[in-house]
Amino acid sequence: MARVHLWASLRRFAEGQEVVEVDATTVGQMLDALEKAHPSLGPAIKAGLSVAVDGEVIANNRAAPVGPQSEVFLLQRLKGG
Amino acid sequence: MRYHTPTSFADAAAIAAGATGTLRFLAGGTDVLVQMRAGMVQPDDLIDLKHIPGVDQVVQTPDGGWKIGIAVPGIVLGGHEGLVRDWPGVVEGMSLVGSTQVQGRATLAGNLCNGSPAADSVPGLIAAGAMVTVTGPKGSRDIPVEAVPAGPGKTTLAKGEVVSSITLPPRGKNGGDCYLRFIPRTEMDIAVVGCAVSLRLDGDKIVEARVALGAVAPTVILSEAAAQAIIGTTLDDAATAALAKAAEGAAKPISDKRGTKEFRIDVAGVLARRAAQIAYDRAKGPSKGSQA
Amino acid sequence: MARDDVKTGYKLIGTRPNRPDGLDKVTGRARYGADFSLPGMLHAAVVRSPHAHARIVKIDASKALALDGVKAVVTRADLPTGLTGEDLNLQDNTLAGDRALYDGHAVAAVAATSALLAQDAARLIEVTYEVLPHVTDVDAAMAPGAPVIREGVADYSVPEGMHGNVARYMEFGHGDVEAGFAAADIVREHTYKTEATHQGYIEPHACVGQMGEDGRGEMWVCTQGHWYIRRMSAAVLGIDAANLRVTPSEIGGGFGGKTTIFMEPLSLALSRKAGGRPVKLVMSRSEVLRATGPTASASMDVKLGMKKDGTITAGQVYFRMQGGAFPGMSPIGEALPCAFACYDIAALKHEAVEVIANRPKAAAYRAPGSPMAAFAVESLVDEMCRELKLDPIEVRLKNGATNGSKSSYGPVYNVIGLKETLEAAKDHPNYAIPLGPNQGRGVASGFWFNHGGETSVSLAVGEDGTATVMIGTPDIGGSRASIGLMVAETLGIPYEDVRVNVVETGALGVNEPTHGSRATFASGKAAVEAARQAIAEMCRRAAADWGIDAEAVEWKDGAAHPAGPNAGKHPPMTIGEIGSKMGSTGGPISGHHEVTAEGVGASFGTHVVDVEVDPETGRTTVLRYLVVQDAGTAIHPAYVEGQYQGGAAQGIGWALNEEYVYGADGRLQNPVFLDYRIPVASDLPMIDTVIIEVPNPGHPYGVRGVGETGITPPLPAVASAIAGATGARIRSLPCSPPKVLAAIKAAKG
Amino acid sequence: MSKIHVTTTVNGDPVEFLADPRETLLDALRNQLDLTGTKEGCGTGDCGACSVTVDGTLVCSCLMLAAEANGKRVETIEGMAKEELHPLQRKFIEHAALQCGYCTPGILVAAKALLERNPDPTDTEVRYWLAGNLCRCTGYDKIIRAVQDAAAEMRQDHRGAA
Repeated sequence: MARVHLWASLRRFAEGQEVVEVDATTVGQMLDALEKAHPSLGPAIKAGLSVAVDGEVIANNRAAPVGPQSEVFLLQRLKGG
Repeated sequence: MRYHTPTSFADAAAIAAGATGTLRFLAGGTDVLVQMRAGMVQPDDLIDLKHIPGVDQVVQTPDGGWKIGIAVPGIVLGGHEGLVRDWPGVVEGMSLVGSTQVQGRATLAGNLCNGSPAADSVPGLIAAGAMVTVTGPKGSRDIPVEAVPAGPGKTTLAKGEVVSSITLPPRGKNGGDCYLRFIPRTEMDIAVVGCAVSLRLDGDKIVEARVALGAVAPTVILSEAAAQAIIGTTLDDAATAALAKAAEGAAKPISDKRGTKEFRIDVAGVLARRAAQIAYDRAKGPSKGSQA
Repeated sequence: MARDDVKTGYKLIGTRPNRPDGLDKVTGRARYGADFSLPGMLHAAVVRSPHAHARIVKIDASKALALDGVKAVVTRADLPTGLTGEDLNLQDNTLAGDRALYDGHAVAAVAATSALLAQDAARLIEVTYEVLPHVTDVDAAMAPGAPVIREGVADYSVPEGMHGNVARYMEFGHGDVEAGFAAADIVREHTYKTEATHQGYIEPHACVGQMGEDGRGEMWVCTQGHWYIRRMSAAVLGIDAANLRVTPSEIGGGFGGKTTIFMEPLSLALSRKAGGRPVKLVMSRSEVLRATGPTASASMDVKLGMKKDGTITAGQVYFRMQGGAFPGMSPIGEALPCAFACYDIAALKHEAVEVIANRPKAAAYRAPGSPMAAFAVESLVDEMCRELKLDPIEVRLKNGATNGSKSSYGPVYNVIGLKETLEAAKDHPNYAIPLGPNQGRGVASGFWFNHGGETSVSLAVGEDGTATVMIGTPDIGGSRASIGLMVAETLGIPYEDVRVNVVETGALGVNEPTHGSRATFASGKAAVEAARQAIAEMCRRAAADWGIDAEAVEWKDGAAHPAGPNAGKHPPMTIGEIGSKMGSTGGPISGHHEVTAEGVGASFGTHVVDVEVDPETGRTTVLRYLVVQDAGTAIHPAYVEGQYQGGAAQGIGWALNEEYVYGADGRLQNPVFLDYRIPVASDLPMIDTVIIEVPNPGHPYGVRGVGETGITPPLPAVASAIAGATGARIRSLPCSPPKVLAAIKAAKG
Repeated sequence: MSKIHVTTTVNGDPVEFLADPRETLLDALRNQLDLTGTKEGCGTGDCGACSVTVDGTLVCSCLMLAAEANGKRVETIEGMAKEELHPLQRKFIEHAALQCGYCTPGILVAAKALLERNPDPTDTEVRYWLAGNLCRCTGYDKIIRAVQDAAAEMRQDHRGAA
């Protein structure tokens, strides 16, 4: 199970959990599983998220792989000027 | 809008006197065109004065002063040897108006008649004791420069009247002047405070002085108190301190986007002190003073 | 042309050839937004609200329409209804609905046979307003009793009980912050403020739009991203994106401000109403400053714990930012992760709110959020360094992030160059120059994530062995030259044989704008992949000609070579030979690559500035300035230096004199370059640069984006230098002379 | 509102057109004469993008009416290169003294006017002369270097020719 770390202000949408464990092999599956487990996270996920999987930033790629032992951090979708 | 190109001031005055709507005179145009562009002014009549013979000339008067045409741009004043020698403070005031490009067009008369309390060329003219010739439907009259501005954007000129020349008095011996302004950048800003000092020495002692402050009141201030603070002195530390205090006392500024009231008062004193020193050094001559 | 240094073995990368668009740009031939015209074209003008907040009671255009030559007027009633989310925000900003939300908000637009006539007509459109209470300051907007500007603006993230103007909320961190503060020798806490600034690109927004009754349209526009213009304009007008073809002009600067729409759909709406005649719409400078997207203003609390040896034990920030009257526009989501990105600190807490205020809809501005965050955090680090008499570079080296550090916002840094920039700054001669009276030195580091994004690039081999590259990221600062160098390097052909064109929306898949420092990274990466595809095809063509396996052909120096034991002896076949006969060997040869580019390398920089402050007027003169930044690999070093210098100049402007000044009436007081004071040539010294090259493993040539980090350190570095010169710390930008003089006087007591 | 017949010389070519009395020289150059190399950045004389020379004097064409150009000699960026590029143009490309390039025509016209008056300016003189030409991209560093390099080359050529 990949361990998905929620930033502090997201935790209230996941019953206060800091880390949610999900079964997923891709970023897309991971996000879908998160939303299924905690529907209140839906708006945040729909607003656009980037993730860091084992330290590497995945800005916007649902197909990026997630391993069974992966540490995943959710990030705000980033862009720039 | 009607665009007029009279070839005499009498014609210009006649057109102006007969105008019924919004009227503007055009010399360098660096204020009028900005106002038109911003939609602040939509003239019905625009009178271009540059077709009048002589308006682009600087000529020496019989008594050794200088008569400056109303369409002489800053870049010509800045390159005029006689003016730069006699009235460097007047020239540097004009040279600070806008960019090199603006210098190619902007004029003393326009800067004066725009009526801005922050106009960079006006304190120097007032400190110099310059006179303005005003032509109207009834003829011409001469008035001191300080009699023209009446407050932000306003002048004392009557309907149909137009400034037809500006005359600087003869510089005479042992005189010096200077204009300094404070702006946040090095160029391109409107003065937050401006100060011009013109003085004359007898030996090391100041015997005449005029101190003009810009951007610290609705019109440029000619401060008698500031002048008296240095007349009779050799501009020692006590005199410059008294001058600064007098200038601070004379300043009656407001707070706005360009500076606070407190800041303007402080800087009026600083600039008066610095400008007086440069004017003093100039009056002493290049061999003795440090030219700034 | 020789490479600046030879360590990489590249032939072209690292050289400084002339940019392909240089000739057009020095002769006046380059066509920018307002330079395009079409037969029968009309000119448009926009009516804007003079009020910060007002109900629009009535719009009467009858007098305008009665003028000869006035062809169309559009108001919100002409736009479709039913939009939601950001599409609705874009529409609301394009033309106000029932309320004008800021000074300058567009209310109506008119098209006429000349620009002067359109302006006359705009003045004749009578709008009746009912003025409503307004608020423009970020702290005032959160104060009890502040008028709630838009009911229900808060999104999912905002907890119960916050002020009605709070639109978004964010919190994250790690470690035990309280324990960290308890372990510190000193704990300091201050509030810092930055005012809104504008990107200040010299080219005002401009476009020509044409749309017929069938809803098909075309647009020529200056933009950082024409696919964004297409999607947003189509949404606002309720048409399909495919019916709109958008061609980018040359662009006269953007810095983030041209990544979105402000008035572009109006040209299409007016055109459709005027029987399909093309409509040109060009903003004035005042319109740009009042009604395009400046950056956010910010109020920021920072708390840091430090040991006497300089170890930072814990950090905490609470940022409040307003991004105008529309939600989602302040960069809190970027500012927070940037706040401590340069550091490896055991315990951190980040918290931020976005607040709505009666100001224009903010847009991105170069490293959005990072300069403000750096001003707050780097200023406090500097204050504590001075208090503990520690060298600011040593303290940053001690606490700085390095390869493998877990970043303050979650991911682990792979290969980064922060410490290299700090070491180079420490060793630079500027850092050892003795300071005179009233002079001070400031140091700060800065960070930007960098960005990959949606990218589509094509490449075609010419019959003469040249290559044409089609990219979708408008070239603002020389990216065509950089991409041309990378493609030429990959193909092994002269730089002059590669032509890079920025093409319209019909020619490629969707491209994100030139933003996030991504053009040279992402379009460059895709262009290299496209070139490799073309190389593979050229190797196949050569192999077929030679009658050997394609695997037995290798590409080097612009030609196919037989390679390996069974390839046989064949003279190399050049790209020119392959190109000249490609029609008879299988047809055109091209390459194409599209990707949402990943693998960006984070960007770090360190700046050192020396200033002198006039103690009697508070005016600051920048004496010397040093930018040290990691470029990964500098493809075209001159344009890398240009990005460093330009970023520094903008940051210096932000630090010293640039600010949005609002009056009590909520109107912008300084919507002209006379009073919105960007640095002029005589304000600045030469800007020294050191390019650090720690190659990014995520790019074939090691590129890191270089555009954005450079604006970040100047804000705190300049303020810290002023503190060094005067003993007075300015915690509220800009460090304008009145503020500095007041602080000097206060410090003297 | 009757129009004004304007006869003038632009880059050596005789031109005539009908100007609205309110029309600026900038707008006439761009819209009537299709000389779009001269740019508008502010319309208020604060940015210099519209720099041209009129009878040899450097001005902002946004601060001059088209009607005022009657009988004058106007030079724009389009007239700067003769058979080959002016040294300033060439040096701007070589030194990467432009990024977006929008301010470039105005800066080139202004710099040319400077070097005609002062062939050997100091850096400070170049900076103050160009203070009315805003550039937001470069931080001015490479612009100053390009102007100085062009000036040096022009002095060299001048000596060579003398």
